[in-house]
Amino acid sequence: MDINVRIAGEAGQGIETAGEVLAQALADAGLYVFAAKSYMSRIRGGLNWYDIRISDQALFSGKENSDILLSLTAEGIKTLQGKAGSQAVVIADKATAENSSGCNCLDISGTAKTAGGSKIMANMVAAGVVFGMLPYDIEALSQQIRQAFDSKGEEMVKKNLKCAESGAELTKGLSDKLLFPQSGGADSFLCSGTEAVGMGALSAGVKFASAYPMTPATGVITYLAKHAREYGIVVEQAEDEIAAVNMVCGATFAGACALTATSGGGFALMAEGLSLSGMMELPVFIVLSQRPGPATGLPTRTAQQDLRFAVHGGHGEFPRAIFAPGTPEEAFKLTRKALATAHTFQSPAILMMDQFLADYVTNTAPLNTAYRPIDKQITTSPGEDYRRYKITENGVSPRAVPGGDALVKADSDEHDAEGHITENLSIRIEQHDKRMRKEKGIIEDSIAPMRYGPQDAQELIINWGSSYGPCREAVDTLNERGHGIAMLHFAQVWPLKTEEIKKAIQGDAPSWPELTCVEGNSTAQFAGLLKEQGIIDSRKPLLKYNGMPFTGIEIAEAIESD
Amino acid sequence: MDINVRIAGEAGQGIETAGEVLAQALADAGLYVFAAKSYMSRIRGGLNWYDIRISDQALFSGKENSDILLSLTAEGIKTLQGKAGSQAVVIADKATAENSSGCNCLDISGTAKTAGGSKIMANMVAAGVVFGMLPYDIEALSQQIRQAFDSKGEEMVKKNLKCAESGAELTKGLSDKLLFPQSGGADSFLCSGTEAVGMGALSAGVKFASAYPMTPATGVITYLAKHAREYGIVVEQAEDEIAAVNMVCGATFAGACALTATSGGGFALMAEGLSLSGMMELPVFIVLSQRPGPATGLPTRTAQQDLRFAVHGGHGEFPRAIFAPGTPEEAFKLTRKALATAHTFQSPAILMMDQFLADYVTNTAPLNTAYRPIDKQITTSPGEDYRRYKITENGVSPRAVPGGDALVKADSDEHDAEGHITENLSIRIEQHDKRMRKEKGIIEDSIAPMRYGPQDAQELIINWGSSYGPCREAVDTLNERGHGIAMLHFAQVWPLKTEEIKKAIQGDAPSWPELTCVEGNSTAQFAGLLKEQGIIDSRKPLLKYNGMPFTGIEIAEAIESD
Amino acid sequence: MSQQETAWCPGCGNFSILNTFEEAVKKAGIDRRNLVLVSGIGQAAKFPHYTEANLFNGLHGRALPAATGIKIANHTLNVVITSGDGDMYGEGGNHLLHAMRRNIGVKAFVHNNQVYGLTKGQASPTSEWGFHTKLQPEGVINAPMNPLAMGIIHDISLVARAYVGDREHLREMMVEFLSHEGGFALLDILQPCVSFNKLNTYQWYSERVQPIGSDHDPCDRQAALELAGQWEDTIPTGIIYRSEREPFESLLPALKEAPDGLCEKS
Amino acid sequence: MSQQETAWCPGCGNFSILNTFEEAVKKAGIDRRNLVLVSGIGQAAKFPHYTEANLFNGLHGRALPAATGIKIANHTLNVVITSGDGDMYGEGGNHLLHAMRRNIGVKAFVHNNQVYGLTKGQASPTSEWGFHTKLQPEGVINAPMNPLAMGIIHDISLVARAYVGDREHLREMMVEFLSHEGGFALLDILQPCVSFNKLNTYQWYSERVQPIGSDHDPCDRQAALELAGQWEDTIPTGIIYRSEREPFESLLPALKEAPDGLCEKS
Ligand SMILES: Cc1ncc(C[n+]2csc(CCOP(=O)(O)OP(=O)(O)O)c2C)c(N)n1
Ligand SMILES: Cc1ncc(C[n+]2csc(CCOP(=O)(O)OP(=O)(O)O)c2C)c(N)n1
Ligand code: SF4
Ligand code: SF4
Ligand SMILES: [Mg+2]
Ligand SMILES: [Mg+2]
Repeated sequence: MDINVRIAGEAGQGIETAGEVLAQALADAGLYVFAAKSYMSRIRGGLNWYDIRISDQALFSGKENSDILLSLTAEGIKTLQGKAGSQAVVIADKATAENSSGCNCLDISGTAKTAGGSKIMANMVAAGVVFGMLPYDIEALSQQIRQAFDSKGEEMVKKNLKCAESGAELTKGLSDKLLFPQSGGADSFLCSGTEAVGMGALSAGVKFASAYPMTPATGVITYLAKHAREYGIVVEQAEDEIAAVNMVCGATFAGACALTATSGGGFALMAEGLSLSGMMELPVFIVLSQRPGPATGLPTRTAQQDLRFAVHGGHGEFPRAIFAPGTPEEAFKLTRKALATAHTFQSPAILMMDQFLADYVTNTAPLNTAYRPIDKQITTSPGEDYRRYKITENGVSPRAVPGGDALVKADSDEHDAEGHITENLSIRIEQHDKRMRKEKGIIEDSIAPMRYGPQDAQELIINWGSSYGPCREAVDTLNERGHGIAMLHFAQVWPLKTEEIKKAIQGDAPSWPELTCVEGNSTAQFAGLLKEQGIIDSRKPLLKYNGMPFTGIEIAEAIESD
Repeated sequence: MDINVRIAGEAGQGIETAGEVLAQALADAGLYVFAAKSYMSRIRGGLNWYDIRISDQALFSGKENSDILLSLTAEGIKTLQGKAGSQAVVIADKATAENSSGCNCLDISGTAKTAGGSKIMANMVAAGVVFGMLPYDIEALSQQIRQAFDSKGEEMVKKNLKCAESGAELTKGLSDKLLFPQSGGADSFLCSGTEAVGMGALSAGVKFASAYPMTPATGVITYLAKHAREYGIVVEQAEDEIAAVNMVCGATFAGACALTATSGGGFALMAEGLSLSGMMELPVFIVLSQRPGPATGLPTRTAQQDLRFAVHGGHGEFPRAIFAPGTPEEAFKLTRKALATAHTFQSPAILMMDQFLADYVTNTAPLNTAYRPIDKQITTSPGEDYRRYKITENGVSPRAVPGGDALVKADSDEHDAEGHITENLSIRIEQHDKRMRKEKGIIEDSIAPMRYGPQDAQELIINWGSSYGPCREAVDTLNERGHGIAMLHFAQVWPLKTEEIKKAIQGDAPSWPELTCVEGNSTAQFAGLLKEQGIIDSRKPLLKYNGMPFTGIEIAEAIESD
Repeated sequence: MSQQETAWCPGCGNFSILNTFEEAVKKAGIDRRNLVLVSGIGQAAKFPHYTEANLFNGLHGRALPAATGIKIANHTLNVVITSGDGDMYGEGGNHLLHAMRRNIGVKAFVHNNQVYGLTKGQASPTSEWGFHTKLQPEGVINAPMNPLAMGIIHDISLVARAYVGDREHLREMMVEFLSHEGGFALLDILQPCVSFNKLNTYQWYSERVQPIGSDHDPCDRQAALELAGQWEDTIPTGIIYRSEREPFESLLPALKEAPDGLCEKS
Repeated sequence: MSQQETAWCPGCGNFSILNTFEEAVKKAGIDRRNLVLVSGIGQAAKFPHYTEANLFNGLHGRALPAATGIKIANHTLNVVITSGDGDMYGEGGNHLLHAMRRNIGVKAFVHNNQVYGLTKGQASPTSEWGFHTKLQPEGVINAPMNPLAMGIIHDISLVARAYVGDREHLREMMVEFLSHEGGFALLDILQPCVSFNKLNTYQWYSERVQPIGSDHDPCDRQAALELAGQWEDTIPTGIIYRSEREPFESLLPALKEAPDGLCEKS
């Protein structure tokens, strides 16, 4: 039992604020919420919308169609009415859409003027309209509004409350035909992937972050800046992404736990620095938040198009670990895990997310944000004849940092065990092999794919990263409809434990299951990787690359109609 | 019948000049020559050497061991004497290596002082010593020396000639035990990969080149600069590689045929620009000359480590063509082909070479350097309603350039057919699909791998790029020893004609042949690509990544001892 | 004007730049088929889409190298950059520096709103000391850069500043720049961002902006440097510096021999 | 001194820099365990290998961001860059510009040989007009950049020039820089390259280099700019500019609360 509410309008009309207030109010009322924004690359105008899917059970995906659509602009009705279900309640602002058929025209901006004194508050009227249609105690909304406008003064709080209340009063009888989920039971904490990564990084002991703003990665660095005082960290906006990654190289060399965050274009500029971190064996951590490319592409949309670039990017050969969380909760855990991996193996780690995971919020069990720094594994007793790149069996050498007793030397050229530049070709081989040996450890330490669904399923969805939720919903839907289908979620996409993964794919199925690889790109990148690794042989890719996230429904339908 | 001559010394001692003069003199005498330099990343000191392998048959590879070793420094004897065959003649300069055992000490620098007035001319004495040991008419050497020093004046020519003559006189009886190939028949034109690419580019109509110096790619751009007047082209040293590739994007947009050249680190910095050329559909041509990484690595050595980076580099998805010539002659042809491909499909093309192919010289049939510009396929009649990114069946849209009747619009964002920024997601799909459709054409137009050796061989070497020569020598050697082995040389490594390649691998062999993939990297990158494409299933990789090129002998031995 | 709907906020200074540009193009009698507008990424960088000209809307920060490539490939084109301060002075800083060394014949209109607009309000290289943003919650601690002074010390052809609030003056500058035939010409345009820069507002600029007096000699480098250093109480607008240095293109032998550019259509 | 064999050419100006550096480190009483030498790639950039200190020999052009990261991570370290003109002014130009804006507490010794040495003699950003190379066979047509003037207009802590031919003066400068505790300090060191720069030779420099007179007030920005502009007949060496601007690190709240830096070893 779920219902999807969509509020639409121009950038600058406060759609996002209204949506956030509503989503949190609903979560406070104990409902399961899955709220995602869809926005354009502009500051004012255009068409943005905010979806809030509400349920009495945990949600993992958005929905393409809405059950309630409210738009503050004519454009919103025009574009989105087609995606409102036949039973849906469609609400337009009288001021903009007088004669739209199938629409309920409410005087939203008029009410904003009357109740709040300005039509800028139409967003809170809209929030009230929506909440008024729902069968939950409106006090939850009032409380959220109070919090949201607290910093703007009592006067503003009152006006916005008045707007919401007046909005709620406009809705009599409008939603009588709709069925609503019952409230109660859900975690009231709503969390986005962005916040989760930020919290993970702060709790893990990140002390320095340098980045250049780039959608959809900017949020991570903004989150860190917001909490910089509290956690005693430095956040610096770099002049470009090259500076950002090289600053992080410098900072990790000096011994700080550090990160940078960017999207595809910025990651491209970091490729040389990534290679440097491989050569110098620095625990560099890069958050790569994807959006559709090539080039500038669609800056505010979502994609999973940079996997192969992350795996093969940077010149030369060196080990790296790549994680791809499926939910905010997992994003929190994997941020910590990625940092730990980077430090354990003195190798770069990349966390791949995308606009979808970065921005959507859903009920999440409280995260342990307490300061629990990962073990940086810095040696405090380097000893007399310390050598930074000592040859070891597992490839990991004792790591000291400058300022202590030993001199620490790191070189981007091929180097000897001490860290000095060398052109000795046997030393080259020794050091190269040493570096590459670390990959074995990374593999052993890697996260096995997570199965959801029956162990003996003969149909299997393979997913990586943010499409976890939609796939999971599809599995549930399909199994309810009589399929025997499971999914395997890859939260770590590189390097891969080949044999274990083969076993995990087979599960208890009598024969090799039929595979569908769900990916947000047009070339089935992960499937290609699995094929190259000898893990799978054939598969049906299910691909999407128009910039929108998958939904559970569309995956289920695609598999069913296959 | 071949013999390998090695001259060694410090950087700054003129080893390269001596080697070049000798190699050309030998080619002029009608001998087949394969000459390669091995040098360190420094300007003076260290140990460099120059190998000249001489034969009465075409040569395709160097040799690890030398039959004649001459070193101007003690270090050269120390390091290289172990790689001189047991029958080899080893010659040291008396001044540096009085008591080395197994060495013939000649007074090379002393002779330089006497004959030339300065020990700086020891290199020409050395050239004379070497040539004096060979059974060819010394006039060939004299002529080369005259040419080489012509610009420095008659006085210098005379001194250097005197040095060479005096050198030749020191050699009485030294080489009596050696057998030498007969002269006659070989093309006297010696060509390196670097020169070949330069000639290919100039003949094909490249009018603008922008690059940032980086070994081993600098030579290409220097070559173009040298001939800039003659061909009326502009060569600009950019402030960095990002500028270089973006200048080339701008220049191709404006309608010039243009290129840039770099090595792995610079290519990393170009990854974003590469993605731009994919998005804007610009015929950008990048020469990627590899050296060992990661990071700065071994700047003056060779490698084939950036294949996967070239295939998957740049964010987002777009077609590209990647070529990998095996000889200077092929480098010439493929430079033209790559430029033609880039223009036909309005997509980036990459030519991958490496220090080995960039630097070695060998007898080459004269290249047709006449100005024969490729067809840039620019429309001169765009028409009234011109749209730069018109949807077409094969994905290729009519290309106009600014300054004509139509306005030309190019955008790094997703764009509509006219070239204007769009956030319309259906247009996104249309344009993305249009771009990706071009890959089909690139595949159809691609170069099939070239087979060398028997059609029905049950053993097959797979190679790409510069290792062609060494593999070819290995095939000959092994077949002489009774093997039935062939090789498949991939001069185009992306995209791949899957089915045709499978057929080519099988050839007329009764069953799927046993494959050895020879690659200058540590992770069998091309083999992985073939596996991912479903072309091969298993293979024995034969890998080398110490910075030195393969030799035919070592490949033959590795396969034989397998 | 173009059919494209603008993506700017109501009240944004970019509109004045656009409208003034249209006037200036007419006044200067520019043939649009010969005009190439180059930009990077940002709000300002969307500019080329909103007028009629050839356009190259490239990567963030890379307008200058693209423009340089275009100008070298076909030096008969009138190549004009319209982009933001973050684009030209931040991500593109190295290109700015070296374009100045080249004195390449490209005109750059920098929409300087002292903030990153498109990415929602981070500090830009010209943001004031202490400017607060979500990413700089403690306020900016980096000194604002001085692109005009950089242009002067590297002796580029033309260095000027304008303000969108004084459209007549802005038009005058644009006409001069669009008609300019020498080397690199940098016009820094003060452009209020009503959404993210609540410090450098129309009012703030209006109180400070002052056209340079007629007694200033733009060929006097010291005087120009002094003017370029002024910001606190008065912000001078107008031609600050002018040099006779030859443009890059005119020093290239290949272009002398190819008066129509390097782009023969084959 | 280190065990590492140098890879420089006999007669190269880099040797004087190295020897003088050793003297200066001693004279300034620097604890080498606390000293971090950062460089990019080039002949000059090999410097850190030839002395005894912590070293970070990073990517070409990226010494400054690496040094910035190191200094922020542990501001108790003495972070000194020793790198080339191509590295710092060419590939690394954007970082130079923004390090100046930050006034980060890092000292940069730029071995300015006005050429790319390691890649065998192409023009560098400081190469003279008309300088001929294999890549610039018609001679350089880009104006040499003026890093010192850039430092002055962006008000960095210390701007100076030295010459390897005047070792006493060079040592004096180095001692001052090594002991300097303020913000960004740029020492441009004129360093003949005997292999690839046949124009700016020892003799050429010696004829022009002249220590700045004691009447110069380094706090006078205009005077400093004038000095920084001198090159033709006399090339001034010494402290050209000095500012009291606070270094970047001292403005970061997190560092105030972590006097030992951000690198707790766990
Ligand atoms: C490589 C890269 N990094 C970051 C971005 C994200 N980005 C787009 S515009 C912009 C800043 C724009 O600021 P400015 O140039 O001042 O333009 P404005 O929006 O203020 O007009 C940034 C950081 C990008 N597109 N590409
Ligand atoms: C990304 C990248 N581009 C190019 C190079 C090649 N490269 C190495 S050093 C150098 C120039 C060095 O010049 P400079 O900094 O002046 O040092 P010098 O050798 O003159 O001391 C170049 C271009 C590189 N290593 N990395
Ligand atoms: S964000 Fe600022 S600069 Fe961008 S359009 Fe809006 S007001 Fe203008
Ligand atoms: S090339 Fe020049 S700078 Fe480099 S070591 Fe030799 S003389 Fe010195
Ligand atoms: Mg801006
Ligand atoms: Mg230099």
